[in-house]
Amino acid sequence: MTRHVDTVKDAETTPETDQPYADLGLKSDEYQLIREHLDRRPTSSELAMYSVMWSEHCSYKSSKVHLRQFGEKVPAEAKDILLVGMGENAGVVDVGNDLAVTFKIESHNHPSYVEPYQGAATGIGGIVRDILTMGARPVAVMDPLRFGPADAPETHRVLPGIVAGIGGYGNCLGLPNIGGEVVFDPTYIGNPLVNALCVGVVPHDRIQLSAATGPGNHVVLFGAKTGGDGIGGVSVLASESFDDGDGSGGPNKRPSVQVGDPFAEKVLIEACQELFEQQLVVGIQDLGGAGISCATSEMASNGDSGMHVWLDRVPLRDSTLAPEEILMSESQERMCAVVAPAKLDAFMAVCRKWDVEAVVIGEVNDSGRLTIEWHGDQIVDVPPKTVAHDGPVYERPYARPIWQDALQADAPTKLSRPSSGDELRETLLSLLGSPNLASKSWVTDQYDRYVLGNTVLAQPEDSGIVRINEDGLGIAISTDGNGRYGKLDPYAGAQLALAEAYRNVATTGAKPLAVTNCLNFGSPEDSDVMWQFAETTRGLADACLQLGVPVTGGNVSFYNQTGETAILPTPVIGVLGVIDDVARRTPMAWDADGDSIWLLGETADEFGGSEWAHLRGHLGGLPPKVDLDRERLIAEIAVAASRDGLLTAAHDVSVGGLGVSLAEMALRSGKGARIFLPDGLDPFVALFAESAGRIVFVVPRSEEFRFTDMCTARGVPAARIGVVDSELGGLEVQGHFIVPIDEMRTTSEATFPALFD
Amino acid sequence: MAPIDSSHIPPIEQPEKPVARVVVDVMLKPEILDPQGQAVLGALTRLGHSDIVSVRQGKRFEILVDAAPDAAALDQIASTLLANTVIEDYTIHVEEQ
Amino acid sequence: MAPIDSSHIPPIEQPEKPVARVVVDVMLKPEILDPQGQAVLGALTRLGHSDIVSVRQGKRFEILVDAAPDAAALDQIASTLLANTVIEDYTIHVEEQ
Amino acid sequence: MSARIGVVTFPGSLDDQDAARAVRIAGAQAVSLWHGDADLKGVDAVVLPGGFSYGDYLRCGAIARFAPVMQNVIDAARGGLPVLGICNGFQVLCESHLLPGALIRNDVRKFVCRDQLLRVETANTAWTSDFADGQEILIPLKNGEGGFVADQRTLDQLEGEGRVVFRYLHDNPNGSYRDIAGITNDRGNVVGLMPHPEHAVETLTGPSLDGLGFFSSVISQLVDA
Ligand SMILES: Nc1ncnc2c1ncn2[C@@H]1O[C@H](COP(=O)(O)OP(=O)(O)O)[C@@H](O)[C@H]1O
Ligand SMILES: [Mg+2]
Repeated sequence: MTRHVDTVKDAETTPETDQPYADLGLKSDEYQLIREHLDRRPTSSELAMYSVMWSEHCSYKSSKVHLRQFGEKVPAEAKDILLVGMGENAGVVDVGNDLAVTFKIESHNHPSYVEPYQGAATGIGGIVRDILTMGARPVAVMDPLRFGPADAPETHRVLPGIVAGIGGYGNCLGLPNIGGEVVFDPTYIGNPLVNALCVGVVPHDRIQLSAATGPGNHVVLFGAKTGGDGIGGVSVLASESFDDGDGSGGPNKRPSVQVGDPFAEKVLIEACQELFEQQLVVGIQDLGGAGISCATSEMASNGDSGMHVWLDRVPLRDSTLAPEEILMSESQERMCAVVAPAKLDAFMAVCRKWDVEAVVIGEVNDSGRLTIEWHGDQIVDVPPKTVAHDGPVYERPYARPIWQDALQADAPTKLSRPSSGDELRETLLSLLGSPNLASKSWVTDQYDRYVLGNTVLAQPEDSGIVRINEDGLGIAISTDGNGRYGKLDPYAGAQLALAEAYRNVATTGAKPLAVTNCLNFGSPEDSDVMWQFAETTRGLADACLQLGVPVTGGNVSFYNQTGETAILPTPVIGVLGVIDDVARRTPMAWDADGDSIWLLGETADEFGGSEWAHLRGHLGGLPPKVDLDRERLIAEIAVAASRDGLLTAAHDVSVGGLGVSLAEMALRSGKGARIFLPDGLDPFVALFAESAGRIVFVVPRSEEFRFTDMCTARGVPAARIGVVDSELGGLEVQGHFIVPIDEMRTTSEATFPALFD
Repeated sequence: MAPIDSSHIPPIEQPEKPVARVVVDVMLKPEILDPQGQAVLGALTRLGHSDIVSVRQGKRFEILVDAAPDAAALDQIASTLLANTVIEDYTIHVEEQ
Repeated sequence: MAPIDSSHIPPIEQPEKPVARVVVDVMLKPEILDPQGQAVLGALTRLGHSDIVSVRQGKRFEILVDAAPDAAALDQIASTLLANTVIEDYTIHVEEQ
Repeated sequence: MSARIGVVTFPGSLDDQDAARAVRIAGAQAVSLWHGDADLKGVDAVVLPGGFSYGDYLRCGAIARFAPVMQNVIDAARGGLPVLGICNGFQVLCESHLLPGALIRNDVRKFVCRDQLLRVETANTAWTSDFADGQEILIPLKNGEGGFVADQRTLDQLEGEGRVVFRYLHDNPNGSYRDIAGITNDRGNVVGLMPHPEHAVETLTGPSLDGLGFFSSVISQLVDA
């Protein structure tokens, strides 16, 4: 079997050769653009690089024009806290004490559909490397997930594997899982969402960037060997250059699934920590999508330099790989670093200590070009910026869907509402047992939340909190995203998602600082979907500006649909907060008898997109009203009251309404409470409406004056709605019903085991 | 002595003589990364077994059947339950008893 | 072209044809409960395969050796590393290539 | 001078820093020991921490057993050095034959992380002397392969010699025979258990302070000795 490699010389001498650009997903004008950049036809290796780097996933060609808003509508607060902004692997936020925090969410939706366990596992692996790349030590992960109906066979095929994969990889890395989401909706049935968040901590002076600078510096590839993982369509190229008579080996056998090796990643993390500590790298980049193509072109482009790579030096797991495939391979657990010659020996010594394979594959130069050779032949010679940053940009057409008005007009007013005490009680129990609200411990008990010994709050608390230094400095993170609200009004839906994550962080006593996001949508070539996307980004950017929390980075996942049906527009928003002393975090469980229960904010008759309507198969109307000024004020109260020691517990009110929030507090604490609903409000609305901008606070009697003063000063309505009473053994809604804690617990905890065991 | 929870004591199996023993071997496809095999190879190398060039780790199922085994049914079991054919290959051997 | 420190360049892997393929099968001893085998059996029973009376799950190692395999060395590898003889039995098959 | 307690780090160890923190909180000095370094640095006791040594591929603890540091740990343990194996450390102790039996995949076939109630069956070991016989303690449990198994004779012998140190209460999380959560060797200096005492040493991060008793036990024995 002989293999002819398409060289730069070949490309110059055979300009007319037909190239399978369409099979690689490139449009003919994109192919023409490549020819213009190069002033000749691309070699097959160059074509491979451009095709993946210009894919939607890597180039953001459909979303870029909308994402720009995050860089334009920047809140004033950003300049005080953002050490590294959007555009790097992950944003870096100053949290004081010479420490910074970096966090990001990424999607691994499609791989997790194909092979749930490995898809989800490698999703965790990928986001952890993004955080590692910034010079940080990863300290926690979270996993926002979306599935089809809980009782659908398809959900049973994917959910257990996805959960096991997230646990299998994250647990083995020794990263506590401190939160996430499990949401069910029919639109996700053929397209589950697996989003993964990682957060890391880095001292200011150790922040790393992914720029290749310093001519003469080495380019080192380290970590796992390169195999034929995830090279998909690029095999077309490789097969064209094969004299592939016997059909054995070669591209047709390339795996479509990437298998993760968490142990390899764990030692990579430890090795990188030592490299950073000893200051042995000039620049560093993880290998994720588009593998070596991405890492080399981005680093050279970021460093405004040139780079030469000897591709045949890449350690291979499969010796039959063609150069195009090596360039594209998405094999996991690999990193690429730029290292000064004087530090190379020390670099290699660290890698040897951790048994991490490391090889010099290239050198930085000042040619301004990325050149790659393969056994002496030049196969790539490109300006790196044209690959990494100057891809095509599309203004995809978008328009408000014709069905949007009808959807908004179809408010859930015709559904019959419970009114008697028994009916209200049954409604509460049915919500507590519904898959979206039931106890998620079947899932979260598969995740290690203790490892590293710094987890102060984890699920089911409003946000996860980890301690990040010996003085008790901590960070809080929450993710949220209600696709049903997004469908009813994507602008408001994005703002509600942000508001909820922001509120959750504040509820635990942390000051919200910064935002990351993962935007999960259907096809950008559908003008309805594109409108949802445009509205979402506009809503999110406006809300971030108003709440004073900058977007630090994120990820876009398009083409999430089952056949022609797009998923609900699902922005998953992560908010990071800081708390100066984790000992004052506010938990959700109330404790002392006699403490007062207060509700801040206002409740309106808002059921559009609610869980109650969802359980009746209804989606229509408008989502809850957004009031960002109110959100800001109640967050201020949550943080200030925690700082002043006025609170024993707090919990935000969102999906399922006040009734569900109170039940969750009772379940968490094991103690009951007596609740008195305000006069003049329909008890059903009081208990189950999903109005935003509300938090339940639990305040000792002795602190009530100070607490109410705080609310009055900010003009936030506050109502005393109950008192903790362990004698009751349950939640009593005075004048309506009482429900024992045991009954609520059985209902809440039975759902997942009944579905998935 | 502490009370013993007998549910954790394995039952003494008294099977009737089964008709056939079926062995299903499941191995990762050759192109799929095998971190377990790699780990074993690493350990063997550290222990000085330098002549071992590759190790792959898979699963072995021993199944006892008390009716004449049905090849099609076995293949279906192997391909849908025992092996994940996205990443694994399998082979089936039947030994009549 | 840049000077190359050859110590950092990987050897081009030219796998010589290995001399032998060794298969080691490892199964839990019969008296040890096998939760994975039980789970498979349970699933098969639910799927209606009532003629399957027992399933046990073990491990299979496929090892390539590029020297004549040494029976004593292989036995040592199997008994100390591949199997935990406190709970597992093993068998070794050598296939010369 | 305070006691010096070594904590071994294998590649893939995860709870080594936590074990070291627990040692410090209990008032001893934590000394880190590296798997590739045979030297025990003259420590007074050793903790083999939780994690996934070498990825826990093959069998948990099977590869770590051959690490250079382990030969000295094994010899010293046979000579009476107090050794505590937590989770993966327990698995390493069984694989090394310092403790009988083995740990297999949980009968529920899932990783289980939860707060677990245990009964301390004997205070007569180096790591439990500060507890009372029969005392109930609450500490985190988190493992995928925590099912303790051994043949009937071994189990009877462990029971008969009072070497079952911890038993799961209420709900056996992993199918361990006879609800066994931890055991000791015949001298009582080597103890292994699946749950994690090092995660129950601070109110802020653990469900109780019950884990401190493990470390205070060994420290008071070292002081008395
Ligand atoms: N929804 C988004 N909002 C803000 N920034 C985004 C978004 N999506 C992507 N980005 C930013 O674009 C850059 C490239 O994203 P991505 O390709 O996901 O990074 P990586 O190459 O590290 O995987 C990153 O800085 C990322 O944070
Ligand atoms: Mg990246």
